[in-house]
Amino acid sequence: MIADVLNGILLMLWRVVSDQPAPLAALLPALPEALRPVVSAVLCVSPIIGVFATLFALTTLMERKGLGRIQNRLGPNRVGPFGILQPAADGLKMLTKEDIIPRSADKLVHFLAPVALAVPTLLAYAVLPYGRNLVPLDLDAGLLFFFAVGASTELAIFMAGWSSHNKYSLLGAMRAIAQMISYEIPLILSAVTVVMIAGSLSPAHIVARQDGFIWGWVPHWYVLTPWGFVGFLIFTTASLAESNRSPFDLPEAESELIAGHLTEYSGFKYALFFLAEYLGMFAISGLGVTLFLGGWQAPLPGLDWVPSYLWFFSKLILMVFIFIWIRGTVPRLRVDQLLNLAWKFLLPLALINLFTAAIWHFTAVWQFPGALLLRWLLSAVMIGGAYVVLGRALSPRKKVSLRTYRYAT
Amino acid sequence: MLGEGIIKGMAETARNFFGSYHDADRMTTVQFPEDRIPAKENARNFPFLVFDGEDPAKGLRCVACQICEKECPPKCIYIVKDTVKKPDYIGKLQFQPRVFDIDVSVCMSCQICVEVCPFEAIKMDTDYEFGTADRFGGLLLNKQRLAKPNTYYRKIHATEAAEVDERLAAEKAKAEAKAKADAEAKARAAATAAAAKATPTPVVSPTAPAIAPAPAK
Amino acid sequence: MQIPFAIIAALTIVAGIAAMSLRKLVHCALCLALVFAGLAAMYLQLGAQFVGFAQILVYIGAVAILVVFAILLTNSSSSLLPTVRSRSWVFGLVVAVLVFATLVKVILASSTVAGRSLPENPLPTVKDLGTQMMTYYILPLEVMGLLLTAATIGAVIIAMQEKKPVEPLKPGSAGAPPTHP
Amino acid sequence: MQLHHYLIFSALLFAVGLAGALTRRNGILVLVGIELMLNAANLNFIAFWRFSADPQAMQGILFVLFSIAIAAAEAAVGLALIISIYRHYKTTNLEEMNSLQG
Amino acid sequence: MSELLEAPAAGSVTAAPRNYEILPKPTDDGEVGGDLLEVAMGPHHPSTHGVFRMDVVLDGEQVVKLKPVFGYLHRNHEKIAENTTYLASMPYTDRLDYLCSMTNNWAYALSVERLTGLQPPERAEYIRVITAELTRLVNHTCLVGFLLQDMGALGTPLMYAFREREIILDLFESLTGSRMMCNYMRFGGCRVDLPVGWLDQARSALDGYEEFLETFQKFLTENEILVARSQGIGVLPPELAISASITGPMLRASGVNYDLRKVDKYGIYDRFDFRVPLGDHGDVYDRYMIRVLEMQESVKILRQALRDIPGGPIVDPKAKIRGFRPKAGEAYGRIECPKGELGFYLISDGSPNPYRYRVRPPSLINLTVLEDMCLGQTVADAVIILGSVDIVLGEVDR
Repeated sequence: MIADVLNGILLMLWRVVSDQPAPLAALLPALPEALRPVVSAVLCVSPIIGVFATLFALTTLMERKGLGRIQNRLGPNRVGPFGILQPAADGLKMLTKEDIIPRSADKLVHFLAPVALAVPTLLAYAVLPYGRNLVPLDLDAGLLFFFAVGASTELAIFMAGWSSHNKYSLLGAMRAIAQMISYEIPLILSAVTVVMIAGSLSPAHIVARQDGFIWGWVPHWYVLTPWGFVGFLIFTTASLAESNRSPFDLPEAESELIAGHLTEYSGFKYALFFLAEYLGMFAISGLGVTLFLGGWQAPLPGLDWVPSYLWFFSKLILMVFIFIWIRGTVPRLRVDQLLNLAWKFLLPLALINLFTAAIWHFTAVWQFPGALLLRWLLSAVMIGGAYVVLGRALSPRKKVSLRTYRYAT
Repeated sequence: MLGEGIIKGMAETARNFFGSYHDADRMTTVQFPEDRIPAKENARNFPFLVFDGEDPAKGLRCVACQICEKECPPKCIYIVKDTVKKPDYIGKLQFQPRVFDIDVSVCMSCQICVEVCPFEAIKMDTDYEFGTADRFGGLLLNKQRLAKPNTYYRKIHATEAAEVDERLAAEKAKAEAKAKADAEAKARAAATAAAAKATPTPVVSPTAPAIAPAPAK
Repeated sequence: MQIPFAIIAALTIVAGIAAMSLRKLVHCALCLALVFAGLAAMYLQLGAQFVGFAQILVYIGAVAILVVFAILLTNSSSSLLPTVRSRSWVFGLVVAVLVFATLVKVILASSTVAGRSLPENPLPTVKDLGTQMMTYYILPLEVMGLLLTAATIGAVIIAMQEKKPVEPLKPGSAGAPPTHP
Repeated sequence: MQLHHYLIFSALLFAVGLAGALTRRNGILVLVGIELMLNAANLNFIAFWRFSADPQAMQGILFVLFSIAIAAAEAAVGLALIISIYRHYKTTNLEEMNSLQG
Repeated sequence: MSELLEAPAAGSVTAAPRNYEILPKPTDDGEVGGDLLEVAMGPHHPSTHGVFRMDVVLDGEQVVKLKPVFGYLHRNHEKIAENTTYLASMPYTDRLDYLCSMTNNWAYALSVERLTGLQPPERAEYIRVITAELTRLVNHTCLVGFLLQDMGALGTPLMYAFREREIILDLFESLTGSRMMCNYMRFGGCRVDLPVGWLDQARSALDGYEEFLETFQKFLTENEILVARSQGIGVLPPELAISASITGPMLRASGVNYDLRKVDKYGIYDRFDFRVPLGDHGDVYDRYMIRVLEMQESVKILRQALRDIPGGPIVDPKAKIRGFRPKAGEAYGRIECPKGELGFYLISDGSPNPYRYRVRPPSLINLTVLEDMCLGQTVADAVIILGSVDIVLGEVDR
């Protein structure tokens, strides 16, 4: 019995590592009937939490190091070799800090807000396909699930902002909600483009549709089509805003609102917010990878022997790195500009992109030589033209332009 | 205005990011406790008192004239004059400070005391590690802690110290020549006096400090 | 299946009663979100995946937020309501109890309802749902789109207020102190 | 698990919503009560669909989807009305909004 | 001087009269009179550049009222100076605008020189110009970095700016012994002569600086977000700027051609060939760009000065360190410091202490139009408008 279980665990681990199907099926038959659902649930959930908590720790370090390098600094390098243990030190610091609750705060809501943020964020991981055979929950409406739990984080941010009973917190929370609602629309619309082409709401299916290579070496990823590229840009922009990252970090705009809805949080609760924010960023990057970058598919033929989840995580880290890079470069937008960008630029662009994708879809029947090139050019012109026109409209030449200066004689 | 500016900016940050790995000039960070920037020759931090020779009690150049105490902008110097005179480096009899305290928590490192000192007795140190757990006693430097040898001064401010030494040596030579001349004159006078069998003249007292000490507060 | 249902149902009802009886409006709104979440869970339990997720997306992600915004914009977020109940609250309560009693009586008396349990038939996929919506129910879908557009525009127009340009208070106006010499 | 459990639960929720809508004075809470009643009705649709002989017929689900959309529109317009009334009367108390002209 | 003013004559427009009454007592939420929200930004706030407070009343995100509150850093500078010797005030001037101690020194030295008639020798004048222009580079670089920080560019421009500033501070350290609190100028000259090789170091620093300015401009000036954030924000009309006696880059950004280096020609500024950049809009972007362009002009001045600097003594032989007692009289010395017109007004009664000592701080006077620029803008704009005014609280509060 015990030997069976051990054998099952080893087989399961081997199947996970070597990217073989049905790892859980290796273990479960060895267990008593009553334990099976519990064990399978635990085995689905705990690796996600473990892996992404580690990734969170690594990312905080990578972010600080990367920003340091961008600014020609060294970044943290005191705790452990190359500062590797810095996240542990930060975590210990957070946990040992005093938990301060303002006297006039609404204590219950103040306590619940970080939990209400962290739980849906973790739920979102349930539907992402991490590898060829690593899909925790292959839901038929997986994408809808992802956006549904994503939408419920807004209320948590409102809870944090309102319950702190602080003006900065409230302003930050209002900004956060306005921003997240506005950017959810382009986010969903850009995802809908992919759903339309792939014909499914299931992330695993969407990844499977991006299989194969054109001309034997160009991967069949959606980002490499004109509509997919623009969709990816819209998605990235909107996901920057959804995860409150620079240049859309208005809810926490340090120079205006101290820390927005986080102003009155300290210690473990702050750490939980911080964790949830990064987990949200990973989740949405993971979705971006799934939708546009081919998920766990290898970028070149002949690289299939590399375990598929490695491709997924390297793409994820690449996206996170781009987020950090952007954070190190650009200033922050203003609230009205932020909303203008969402409603007057991203939303129409996403709609036009949807239309372009439809044309791409319907011209797939073309069979004459050069059809692919023609389709490509057609969509590129459509969406590129829309980009230029909408971009011009967003920044009218009279109001905002580069200037030349005169000198007194 | 369609995003080119942002892309240019991102190219610039990427250049800095990769540059920081191969171009050592970009990384200006000096990792402090292990590496230190050598102090500049003119660097100044807090004042110290210079003494000649080995013994701070003997060779202290300060004559407790209290000009620095008066000129110090934040009034961080506190001097009490000794009641007895001691010979200074030339051998002249001078007052010495019985108490010379500098409160470095008040001092603003302005170097005015150094400039106004007529005796080259107070100079600026380059030491900046004054961290202490005792914020009152630990930051109130007394005469013993302030006194540092001239060799140390030569080490931290070589050029300036050389000039000062030259000037002092010249002064000393002048003083010695004068003393010699005085002694000769005295001897001559004594000789003439002896010759004239006159009454003995009183001993020549050392010259008074250039500036009168400040009146008591 | 009994126990999850009981838990969800109890939570939802408690949250619903709280949403209707708490004194702080924001608490009411948060409890309302809890009710929506409980209903979504119930839809999922019943196998209506798509509707469950749509419920979360629309109700928690939009309606609850709207309610919260309305509470903040009408400036009643932190103050306790002075009087909770309307003058005719006894009447309202009696009506509600009567309605509930009637409904329960009808449900228990109905022969089509009584004792019916879950059929074993397969559930439709999202694709089936989409196909149905785009073919047989295309007209209601289009009408719905029109309605939503109209409602959005209407809501914006109703809630919009014209902005006055900002001017500093003029000296001499009420409460203005003498200007600095 | 039987159909009438769901129906009684939804009836209870409906009654709670109704009681709230009838007894609270605040306009926003009245709207909240109406939302609760709508949700209770939606649950009935889903329950009837699930317990029907042929779940492949999707009238129940589709009706609920449309009803959710309508509820969203209703909430938007209703809350917009309350906000604009608030701007006028400086109150959300329904009993104080007792004149047709302000 | 009036022919230098390109804008309409002063006096026609005055700053909006302030209404500084205490607002009606806010409710629990801090809400004032319905929809307004009163927020005290500062004195402990990340973007108020020290211990400055802006009491803003917000309608949503829009500023409808702004009351600057300062004095948290008041150190009695003027009164202390009246109770201490002329020389002992010199290190205190370092601490007025602690980013630009050299120009503060110069302004104070200039007014004492006017009082006593001391004349700095040629070499000292050149050193003064060199150090003052280096200070201008330091100040403007820092300002641009801080402004971008206020706009939310997570430290990157600030770090680049500080790296360049470091090079100049090193120059200052090897010249004066201290990086920021230089205490370098003396009445009738400078304290010490340039160390050996300093001029070469300065030249090479300047080469690096030109490169830095170019990359910095590439990095930032065309950035859409910066342009959109700063254009049309915080407009200061030239009439108001003149009647509120705004000076410095802020005035020139409003299009008024007034630079004391050209107007007064103090020191030896008439020997250098440089231009005065002028803005046309008077918004935050103009203030930012004027400073960038001024840095380029400063580099030009520095090149000429480093080329032409003669040898010779650095202090007027008539100047004395001990027992300095100017004869009775009064004097006002002013220079174009990086922030505007910095002046020192002195009355001497013949004693070792000034009888009256008064600073005309450009930071404080430029701050007076803050409310006029911020009204109707959003909170985020108020922060960058404050950043573009370029204040240092040491100088505002003194």
